[in-house]
Amino acid sequence: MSRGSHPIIRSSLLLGAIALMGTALLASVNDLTRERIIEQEKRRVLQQLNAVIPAASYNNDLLGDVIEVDDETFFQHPAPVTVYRARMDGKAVAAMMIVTAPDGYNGDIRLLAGIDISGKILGVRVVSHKETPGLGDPIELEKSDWVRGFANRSLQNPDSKGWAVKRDGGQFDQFTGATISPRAVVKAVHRALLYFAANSQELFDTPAKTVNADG
Amino acid sequence: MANGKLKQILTDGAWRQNTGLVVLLGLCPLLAVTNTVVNGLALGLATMLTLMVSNLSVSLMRGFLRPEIRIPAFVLIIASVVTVIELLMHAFFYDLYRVLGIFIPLIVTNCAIIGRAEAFASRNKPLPSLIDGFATGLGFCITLVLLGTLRELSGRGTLFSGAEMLLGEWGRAITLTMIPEHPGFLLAMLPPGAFFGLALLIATRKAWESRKTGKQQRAASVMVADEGPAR
Amino acid sequence: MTRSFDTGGAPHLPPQTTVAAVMLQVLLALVPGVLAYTWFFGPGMLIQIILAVVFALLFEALMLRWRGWPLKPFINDYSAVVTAVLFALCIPPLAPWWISCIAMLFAIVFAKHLYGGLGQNVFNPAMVGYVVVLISFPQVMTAWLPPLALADYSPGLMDSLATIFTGQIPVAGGWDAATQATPLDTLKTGVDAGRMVPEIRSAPIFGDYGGLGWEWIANWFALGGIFLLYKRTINWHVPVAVIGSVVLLSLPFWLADPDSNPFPLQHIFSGALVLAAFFIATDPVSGCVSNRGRLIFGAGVGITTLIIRRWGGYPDGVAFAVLLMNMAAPLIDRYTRPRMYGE
Amino acid sequence: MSEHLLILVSTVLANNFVLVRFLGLCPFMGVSNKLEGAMGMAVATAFVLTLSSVSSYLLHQYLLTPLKLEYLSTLSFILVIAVTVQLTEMFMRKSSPVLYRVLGIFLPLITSNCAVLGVALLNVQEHHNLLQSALYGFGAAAGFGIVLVLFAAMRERLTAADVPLPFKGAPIGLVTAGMMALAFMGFKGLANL
Amino acid sequence: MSQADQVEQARQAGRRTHHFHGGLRLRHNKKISCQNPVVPPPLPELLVVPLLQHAGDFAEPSVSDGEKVLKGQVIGQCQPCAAIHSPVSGVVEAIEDRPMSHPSGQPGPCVVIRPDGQEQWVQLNPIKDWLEASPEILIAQIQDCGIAGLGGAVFPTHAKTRDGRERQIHTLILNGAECEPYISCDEMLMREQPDKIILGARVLRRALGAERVIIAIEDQMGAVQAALTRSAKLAECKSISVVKVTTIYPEGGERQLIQVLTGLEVPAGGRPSDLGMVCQNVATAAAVADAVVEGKPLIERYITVTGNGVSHPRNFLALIGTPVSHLVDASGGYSNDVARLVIGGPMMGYPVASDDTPVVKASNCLLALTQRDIVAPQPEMPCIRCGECARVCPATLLPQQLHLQIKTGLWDQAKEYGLSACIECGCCDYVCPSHIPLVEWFRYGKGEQRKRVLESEAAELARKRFEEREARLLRVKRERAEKMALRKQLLKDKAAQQDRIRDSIARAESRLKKAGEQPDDA
Amino acid sequence: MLIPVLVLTALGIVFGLGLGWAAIRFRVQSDPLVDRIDALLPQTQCGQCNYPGCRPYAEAISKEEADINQCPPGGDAGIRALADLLGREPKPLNPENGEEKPKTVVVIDEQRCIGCTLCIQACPVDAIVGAAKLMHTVIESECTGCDLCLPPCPVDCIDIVEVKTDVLCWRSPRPSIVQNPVTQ
Ligand SMILES: Cc1cc2nc3c(=O)[nH]c(=O)nc-3n(C[C@H](O)[C@H](O)[C@H](O)COP(=O)(O)O)c2cc1C
Ligand SMILES: Cc1cc2nc3c(=O)[nH]c(=O)nc-3n(C[C@H](O)[C@H](O)[C@H](O)COP(=O)(O)O)c2cc1C
Ligand SMILES: Cc1cc2nc3c(=O)[nH]c(=O)nc-3n(C[C@H](O)[C@H](O)[C@H](O)COP(=O)(O)O)c2cc1C
Ligand SMILES: Cc1cc2nc3c(=O)[nH]c(=O)nc-3n(C[C@H](O)[C@H](O)[C@H](O)CO)c2cc1C
Ligand code: SF4
Ligand code: SF4
Ligand code: SF4
Ligand code: SF4
Ligand code: FES
Repeated sequence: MSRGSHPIIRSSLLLGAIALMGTALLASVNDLTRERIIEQEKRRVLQQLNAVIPAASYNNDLLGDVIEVDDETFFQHPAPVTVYRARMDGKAVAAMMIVTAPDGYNGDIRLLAGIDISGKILGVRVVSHKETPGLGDPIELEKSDWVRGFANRSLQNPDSKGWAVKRDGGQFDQFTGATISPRAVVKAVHRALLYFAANSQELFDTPAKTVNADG
Repeated sequence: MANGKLKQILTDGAWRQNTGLVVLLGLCPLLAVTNTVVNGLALGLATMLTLMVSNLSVSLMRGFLRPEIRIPAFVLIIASVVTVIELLMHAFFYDLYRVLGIFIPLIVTNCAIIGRAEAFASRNKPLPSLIDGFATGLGFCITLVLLGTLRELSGRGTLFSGAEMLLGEWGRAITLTMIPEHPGFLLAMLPPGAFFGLALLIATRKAWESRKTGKQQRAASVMVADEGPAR
Repeated sequence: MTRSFDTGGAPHLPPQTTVAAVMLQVLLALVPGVLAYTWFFGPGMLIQIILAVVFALLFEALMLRWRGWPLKPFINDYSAVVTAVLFALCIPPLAPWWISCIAMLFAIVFAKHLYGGLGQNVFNPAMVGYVVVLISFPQVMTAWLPPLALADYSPGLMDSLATIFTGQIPVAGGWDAATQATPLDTLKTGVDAGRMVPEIRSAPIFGDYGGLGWEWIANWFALGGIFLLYKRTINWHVPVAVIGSVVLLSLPFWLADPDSNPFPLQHIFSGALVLAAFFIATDPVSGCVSNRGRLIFGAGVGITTLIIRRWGGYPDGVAFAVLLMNMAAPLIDRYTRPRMYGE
Repeated sequence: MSEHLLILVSTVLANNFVLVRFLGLCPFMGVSNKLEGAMGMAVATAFVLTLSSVSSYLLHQYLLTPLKLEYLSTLSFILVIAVTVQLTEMFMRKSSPVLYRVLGIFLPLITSNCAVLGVALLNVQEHHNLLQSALYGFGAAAGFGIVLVLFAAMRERLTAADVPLPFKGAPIGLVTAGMMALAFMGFKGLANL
Repeated sequence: MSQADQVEQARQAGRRTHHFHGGLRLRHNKKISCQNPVVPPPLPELLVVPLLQHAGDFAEPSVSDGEKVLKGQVIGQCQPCAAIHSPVSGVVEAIEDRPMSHPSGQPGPCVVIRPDGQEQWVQLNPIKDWLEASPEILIAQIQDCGIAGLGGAVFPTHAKTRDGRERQIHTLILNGAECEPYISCDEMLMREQPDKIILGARVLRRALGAERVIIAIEDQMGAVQAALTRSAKLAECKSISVVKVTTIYPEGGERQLIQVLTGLEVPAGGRPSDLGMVCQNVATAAAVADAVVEGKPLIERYITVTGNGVSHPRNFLALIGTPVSHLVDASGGYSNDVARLVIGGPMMGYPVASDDTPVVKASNCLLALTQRDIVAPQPEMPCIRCGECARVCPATLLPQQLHLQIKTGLWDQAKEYGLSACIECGCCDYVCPSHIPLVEWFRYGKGEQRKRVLESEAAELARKRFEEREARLLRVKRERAEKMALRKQLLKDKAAQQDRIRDSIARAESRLKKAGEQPDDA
Repeated sequence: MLIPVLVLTALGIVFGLGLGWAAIRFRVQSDPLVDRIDALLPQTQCGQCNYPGCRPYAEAISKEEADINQCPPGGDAGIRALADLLGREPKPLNPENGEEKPKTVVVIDEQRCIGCTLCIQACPVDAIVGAAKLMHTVIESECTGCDLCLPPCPVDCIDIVEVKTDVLCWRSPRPSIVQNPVTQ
């Protein structure tokens, strides 16, 4: 062994050894936590869904019963709409649609709309948005209860003229100083209802496809 | 270990050489996660833990490490520790994990940690190193909490909101609404507010320190002022 | 006979002007615009000016006291007044009183005195104050009443006072009923929603070029600006660069697609562009020192404003544009030293 | 095309790494006292960041993912970064001593720049492909470099300012950074082109 | 522009006038001192002639206490610079430190002479046939007569002339622009002695080898142009032209004047001779005429005594060394509210604390100002970067930046921003709304920069010597160590040898012993 | 379990080899920082900083063994320049090292000098000339005013004098505070 390479080899071995110990530690911790992490990820999505549909009202694997529909012209947005389907003993109960409103003040607003099989809204939640804090963000449940106002609405309640913010002659409140964001949400929910009404059969009949559970 | 030295290590790490306020390292997490006290506290604790473990292991290994691989070795050790913490948080503090996001793995690059490994742990015995890690981590944690308090209080008038993420459901109860009907001062929650807040903290600390060491500091200020406008 | 004489420095001539005189000139030049503003939007603006001035002077005095500086020469230099007035001209006339307070806190304390006070600030204090309240209280800061000519409700002095101090507007339906989107906002949301510019512009809130009323206010501000140019208080470089760059940049867009891009004059006569071109981007303290630098600075303000208006999240980007260019000013200064004699 | 432009606009302006995402603050505060130094740091970072963004992407895509070792990403990324920095340093020393004299002292500092690891991690999080990773890295570095250089020029001007004593040094630097962040708020929404 | 083009353009000097950047239009205030003809004041009781009057070193006094001197006798010698002469005949009372009209206000060595009233001249050596004399002789005469630039910088005229000759200049500019308010001594000189100026111009032209002479005067100087042109015609001198330049301060500064006349700028760090030009004051030319044609040294000069602080402003032909108080008395004394006394003009002059300073070669004006003229000192405010200063700076500098750089000690930047190109004209100072004493800062900055150069040279020297010494000590130590080692080695060798010797002795002994024993055993 | 361990261990070894090789291949040579620090020191070579001359002090600073406030001849300006170079906060001169004084030189009283050569040995810049038993003289332009020659002189014949300041080396003073009411 020449004089120059001796310490090199030694230090690389040492570095290797440290890496070895580190990885061993990591690998074991990973083994220990893997299950729980997957569990947690699922739980989060479920939690979101369950905020709209009570866990007791279905008994299928909600996260496994998913399809994606693509109808850019109808939804006015290229993003595919994810639909979770709730069934009780195999019977269709409700659909959770993740739709995107393209016309927020600062871009897209992603919504979760739960619609039961009769076409009644179970609940709506904003999944993500970029609206101006303090102005457009009361669409979040954390900021105001406004979004709860959708529960139990349907295509008949109100009629299609009523599916607009008050400033446009509809039945939904806008916020002080902000009409755009609520308008976008109302329109998107309305669209989801329309789509559901027109396609509910296919929505439930298409075989499930696994998609990334990450909302 | 002498009591005096212990105290010295503690005050140095937690106050005199405070990473966030004096050495100005680890600024990214300090500014990024302190929109609430709880977020700050959580990341502070994670950092403290990392510091202690990494200091301890570096100190234990200090005999073997040749200079050219010292830094890579430290980095490896720290990265392992951090990943373990990340995995654990992912599994057990899921909400916090989501809120802190990328700043958990980024503890690795918190310069303060390598700094302590290099400056202290690689030259000292395990116990003092452990204590030093604790003290430095504590100092960092204190800064995070202070800044978090400042921002949360001025931004939304609450304290400890989101405590349930750290403590479980009962944590909801300790969320304090300090200023009811707070209209919400968004600036404090946004990036500029973070910078302003830290600036105020550091300036306050400086003013306090200079009051404490009045005379010496005044001499310095005369010197600095001499540089300023004619006066 | 020996006498002794005073040995003050050269030049041994009476001084030409003072800081206070410069600032007063700026204030004077603002008068026509302010009057026009009051004409179109009611007396709320005057109240805002007074409020802002009071808070600005208050914070100025506090900071001077804290720093152990003499009050008199600095209070009397009117620079805080200029800051306050320019800020007040940017906010909705019926904004609540504490808006001025918070904005002036950030303008005078943070943006001015933490940097060493008069003449040393890097950022334009008025714009800092404005941006702080804009991003913190967007709801309040977007509550503009339409110009009096279009309004169902035109507040008088007492009404304005009451609204500013209580936050309650004496209109059935509250704020929602009284306020209306500004022309630029209407334009932006309209274009975003895919409507045609000519169609949007047919709304009553638009005038010949800019917004109804707004365009006239801009004219009067321009008049004041020309007075400042004549008095050589400001150089032509900044205003010309701001307005020129806006025209040059928006013209091709308009030519290419007049349906989704406004006419250049529309850009100039809406929002705070004229005010900024003559009074805000010309702030000597936070601007550039050389003429070449001023041209770059002004063009930067114009271009950035257009970018923010066209693609950004705010209907008017002037304030941000000014701050962004303030940021760049020291660097520009470094690279635009004029050629010196004999070089 | 426009998607790539979007990445650049987003990383440089709307979501500037330093002022909006809070990454890379230590060198931002530390290497901004002199304009020359800041420029050196900006260039060196741009180089390393782009390179390490790509190489960590490759590592993740072709080694970690196939072997299902994603949990090792932090560990391996930081190693990759350290080695990229070292190799850059060696390469530069060999090929351009002049450049090395200017930029050399900044290279070691880059390893502990959050932005570098941050970019690697965000590439994974946002499922970027190779080109996107490269652009993302470059954009992040450009955003970092631009604000660093502007900041340094401002701090040079501040040395002459009569800043109140408690605010001299770091605090006024932070206030300035805050003001810059304030100004950058104006770019909000720009990335929704 | 190519070098040749530049030279060509420079040769066109005066055809038309150009502009320079910035500058100020100031109130002229010259009329008040031009009403009366110039007279010499009464002979003062004592004359105080400072030994430092030129750019350069102190002169060595060549007389001693109590010595009798003649008018025009050399009393101070200074080799590379110009000589100093006695302005009167009389007795040297003392050679001592006195106030000496220096911006510092510090006293310095002066020759104090009590005139005897005889006005007895020393033997003069005029060069009667100066038209034939060689330029070298003319230059030597100029030096012997102690001529120095009377336009303010008091740079020795012979040096400038010699240099101009060597650098082959084509144009001599006589600077009669006298741009500062209040000052009128050059104007009076041009009015009263145009012939002498033309004569001086011819002498200088000859000494310099210049092709032509341009006399630049302000366009407000009434009859001066006619007078000068007439004299030039009388002298049948076609190469002299008189050019009027617009009155705008500081068009009298040589660089600005050259820009006005040629449209060219003297290169930064260079001199007018780079463009083939030399600039002299008109009074300098007159003094040269006196010196060469009459042999008279420079012992008197025109000086304006003016301002609202004196009763009868006017010009004097004053002897060098006359106390200014004497001139004030001669012009009717102070007015009641006089507040400030300035040597020089209101823009570039320096104030003096008392009026016992003497007239020196550089003194062109004594300005007595009242409180009304100067207004109470204004509070200095921080710079608001308004850029007024840059707008008026004739050197196109950025005074506000320079000010900041000097204040914070950014010397390298100040250098880059052209601190040394500042001509200290005071324009920036005058217009600054914040009343920052900019020129004072620049003077301080220039001094500091000079000091830094000197210090760094000294430090460099010390470092070199220190390192040399260290090296030497090291060498000495090494040599000593080597010597020691050698000696040790030698000693060791010796010891080893001895050991060996001892060994062999012992061995021999033992062998002997053995041998001895053996026989015993045997 | 095995794969990750193998992978990362391999990575570690490879990197270790690379870095070790790099460290040896590219060892950092002389430190240019020392030169830059040395350039800022006044070169008085007086040793008041507790180092035998300016360069050793510069070396100590660059190794962070000495603080930047130990050189009295450099004074506040020197400390500021160092702080600037090293990116630290300036601090007042450490009084233990002495205080800033106006520049001086020394002269040897030639009457009293006995020619012992002790001062020559003490002078760090060889500014004293003279041979044994003969009178010595200080070359004023080379004397740095370090005063190191004073203690060894057995007959105290060396005097400190301030460097001559006359009108010729007069410099405009820093514009004064007095005019500025801001500061009163
Ligand atoms: C900076 C800024 C941000 C805004 N953000 C939103 C927003 O996020 N959501 C929204 O609905 N309106 C927002 N607005 C307001 C709209 O532009 C518009 O004024 C308003 O929606 C019209 O509502 P109104 O008719 O009730 O006044 C914003 C306005 C400004 C100036
Ligand atoms: C050979 C020669 C050398 C000169 N050297 C200097 C000099 O070193 N410093 C100086 O101020 N002027 C020097 N001058 C004179 C300048 O060119 C200029 O005439 C003088 O400074 C007076 O100009 P002012 O009154 O406009 O300042 C020199 C002139 C000549 C001919
Ligand atoms: C700002 C300024 C103004 C000057 N004004 C005059 C002037 O009015 N008349 C003048 O003869 N020289 C003036 N000078 C001096 C000239 O630059 C130049 O030194 C002089 O004309 C050279 O002639 P001299 O060597 O004979 O003095 C001024 C210099 C400066 C810097
Ligand atoms: C032409 C001119 C424009 C000015 N514009 C502003 C301005 O936009 N904002 C402001 O706060 N102050 C402005 N000022 C006032 C003053 O420069 C400002 O308060 C300083 O920035 C405070 O140091 C202006 C002053 C002048 C002379
Ligand atoms: S004139 Fe005075 S205040 Fe204006 S920029 Fe120049 S120095 Fe500053
Ligand atoms: S004094 Fe100097 S800086 Fe000021 S105007 Fe004159 S040349 Fe320019
Ligand atoms: S104290 Fe003396 S020896 Fe030390 S650095 Fe300063 S001048 Fe040099
Ligand atoms: S002569 Fe004396 S004081 Fe001068 S440098 Fe030498 S030792 Fe120092
Ligand atoms: S913590 Fe982000 S760079 Fe240091």
